[in-house]
Amino acid sequence: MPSSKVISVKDLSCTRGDNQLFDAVNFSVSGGQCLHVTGPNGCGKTSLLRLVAGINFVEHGEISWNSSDTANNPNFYSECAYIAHKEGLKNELTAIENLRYYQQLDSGTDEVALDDILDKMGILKCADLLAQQLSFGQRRRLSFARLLIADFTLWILDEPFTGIDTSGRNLIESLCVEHLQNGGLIIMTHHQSLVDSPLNQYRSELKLGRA
Amino acid sequence: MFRNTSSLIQPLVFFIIIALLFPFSLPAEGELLQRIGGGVIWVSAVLATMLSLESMFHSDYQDGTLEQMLIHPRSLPLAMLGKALAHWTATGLLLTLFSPLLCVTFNIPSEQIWVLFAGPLLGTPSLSLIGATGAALTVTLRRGGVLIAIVILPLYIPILIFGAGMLTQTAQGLEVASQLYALAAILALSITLAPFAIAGALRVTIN
Amino acid sequence: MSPSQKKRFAIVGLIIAGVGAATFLAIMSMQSSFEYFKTPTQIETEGFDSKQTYKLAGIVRKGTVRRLDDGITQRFDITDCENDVTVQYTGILPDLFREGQAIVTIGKFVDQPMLIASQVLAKHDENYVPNEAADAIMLQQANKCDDTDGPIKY
Amino acid sequence: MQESLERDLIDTVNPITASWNFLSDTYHRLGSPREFYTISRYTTPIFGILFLTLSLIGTYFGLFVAPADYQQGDSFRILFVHVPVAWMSMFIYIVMATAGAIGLIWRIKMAFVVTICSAPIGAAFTALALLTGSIWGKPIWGTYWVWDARLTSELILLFLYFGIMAVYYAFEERKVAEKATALLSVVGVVIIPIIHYSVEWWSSLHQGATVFAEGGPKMPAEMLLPLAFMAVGFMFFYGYALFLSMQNRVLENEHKSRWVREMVIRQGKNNELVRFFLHGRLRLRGLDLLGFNIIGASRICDFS
Repeated sequence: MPSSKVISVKDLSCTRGDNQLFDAVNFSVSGGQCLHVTGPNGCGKTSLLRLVAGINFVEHGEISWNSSDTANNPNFYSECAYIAHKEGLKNELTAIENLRYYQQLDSGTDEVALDDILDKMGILKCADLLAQQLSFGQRRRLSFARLLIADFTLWILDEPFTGIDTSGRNLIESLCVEHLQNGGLIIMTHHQSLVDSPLNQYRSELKLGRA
Repeated sequence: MFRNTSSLIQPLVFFIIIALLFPFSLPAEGELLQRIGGGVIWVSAVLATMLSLESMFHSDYQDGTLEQMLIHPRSLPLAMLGKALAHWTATGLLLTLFSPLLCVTFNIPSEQIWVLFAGPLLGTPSLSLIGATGAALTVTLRRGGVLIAIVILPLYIPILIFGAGMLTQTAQGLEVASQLYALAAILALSITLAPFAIAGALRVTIN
Repeated sequence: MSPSQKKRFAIVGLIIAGVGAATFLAIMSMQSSFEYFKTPTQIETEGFDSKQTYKLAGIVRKGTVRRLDDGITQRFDITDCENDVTVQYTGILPDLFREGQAIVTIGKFVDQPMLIASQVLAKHDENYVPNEAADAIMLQQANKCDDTDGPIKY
Repeated sequence: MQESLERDLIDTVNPITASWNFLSDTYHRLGSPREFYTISRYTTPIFGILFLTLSLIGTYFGLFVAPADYQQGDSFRILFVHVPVAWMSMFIYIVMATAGAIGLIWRIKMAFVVTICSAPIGAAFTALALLTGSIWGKPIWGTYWVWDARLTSELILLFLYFGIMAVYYAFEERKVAEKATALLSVVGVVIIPIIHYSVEWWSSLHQGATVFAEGGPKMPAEMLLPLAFMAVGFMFFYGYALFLSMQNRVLENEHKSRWVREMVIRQGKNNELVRFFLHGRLRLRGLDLLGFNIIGASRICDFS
């Protein structure tokens, strides 16, 4: 994975109704870096992530991926993965079917890889359970499994450690470290300090909201 | 979608029940039923389609798969075309297959049954495509059902007019080619433009 | 050509093709014109079903309008210049009703070749002419069918 | 020296360049809510006066000068209201959809405001066209209403206007509401050619085109003239009503922005602005069928 990838945000602002959530946000993240977005509730952390991921519409400011605009840019979309509270899992499909669905969208079918990924995430034993039968933590693990089905360079993670046990958290942290060491990029929100986390050495912090 | 069989059967059952309410509630004159039969079947088809529209994007929106579709490099309009056609298979196609059966209850002569087959076959895909635009516009709203109806029904009226008009025409022994062409024109237009409208609506409302 | 340009071309091409197809079908639809009305000739050749409601269009034939004894029922012939059908109507006729006027009647044939109309509608054309200049036109219109060659179409 | 002066003179006098510059300048200034507000405060009363003058002249000529029609007699005179109103119902829709498309493509805020403020006015014109049409239809055709192509498609247009207004009010987030409304108005534009050509495509009780007919208007000049006056007059009425409604909307949308606050502070002493708000609202109530500005009222009262 080449480490030359860089995402940069210039003068980005976001308003909800009549409230300006944030104004003139500037940052740049390149390969091997993790941007930790912090701030009080309602300061626009999730909105920022959704803007960067391309779900929400950019009203003011610029977001560029390797110096070309991210809007309607298939190169960006194929390298960016977004994981949030809404897991993107279909309740009436089994765990492995959910994962296979995303794999087919991106590349092709590779059953062995699917099993490997589920194993890595520690949920191979529930591969054939319906997603609605999984526990909350298992669903989180399943949604993170999606990060591994294709070579996504930029991971956008909204509160990745919510509702997940310690071993799960350690697992995700080690996945993130591995990703960063391979030259990947991460933009994440987390309401707690990450000073003790193995992610700390890759981390830079962006504080949103008025102090 | 097809894992959930109730979503498949509900519109069909609704369609048949609505259509059968008319013979129950009207005087049992064969002639009257025969005259209104075509209109009743079309109105029921439109209502049944609309009933199923609200749930079209709802679960995708709730569980987050819709967001994932928005940021997927694959063409969103194409995906939406697929989505609308899947919706049509589950509603419109089934209704089309069943509508000739309803002819019996409305005493519609059997030589006119093909009209009740060809009309819905050309008309119901447009219902799904146009309806999907309305469903996409209202997907984030908590009570979008009524709004879908207000938004979509004006656009459904031409289809209804041509579809039901075909039956009146055949009953009077007139040509129906004109209506068939009109339905086909609407279908061609909605199949080309609706996917873009649906994709645009989703991008606008999911925010 | 870059892939994204290619894609854009494909999309524009598809849209043009789709809209073109729709236009073609719409034109086909117009050409096989909608028949909302029947003409007296159709009644003459196809006969009538006394249970059916008919929408019949034609021109009021000159000199056929007569009032029956009850004072409000009127009888007149409508024609498409080839065949005539007698119409009987009870009620107030629209202002525009006169000899030579194009009208639409809705009603049933009750066991005789006379349409018992429940509604008489006058069709106004797109021409507006001041009163004083209209005499010649009125005359011409009232004599319609006396000097027209073929059947008129709606 | 002489030459360059001449050239300058030519440059400034060249009407095409000058008018183009004026247009593009106006366009860009109107694209900003503040500039629009300032400019439209001057133009709106002019529109209102032009509307009154033209429609009064049109009414006078239509009722007293134009000759009676040879077929319809005096009842044809409702044409001078019905026809311009029907034109406006479609014209406003086209403006609305065009503005919606401009807003979606070039992300111009004011374009959305045009779309949203046009909807109730267009709906009112459509309803009026249907009403005057059926009043006219009774004596002439012999019926208030027939389900023929022209009448049905005009009715669909009315429902479409209602749908567009309903969509706007359904969303809480204004930006989403604006875009959704614009999108629906663009989608609905397919109805316009259907309405216009309905009388040619399908045999219909409604007459064909008189003014925009092939081979020129099928109407004498003394009837055409009042019609033209009325049509242009209604156009100005649309401009008048649209700008009034847009001013209110701009103030509501921008009530947190600096220029509105400064304006309030500047004019707040004698409470003139607050009174203007209330007057503007009262005047608009008649037009805004669904109570466009109720939320705005409470917000604006916070200032005083």
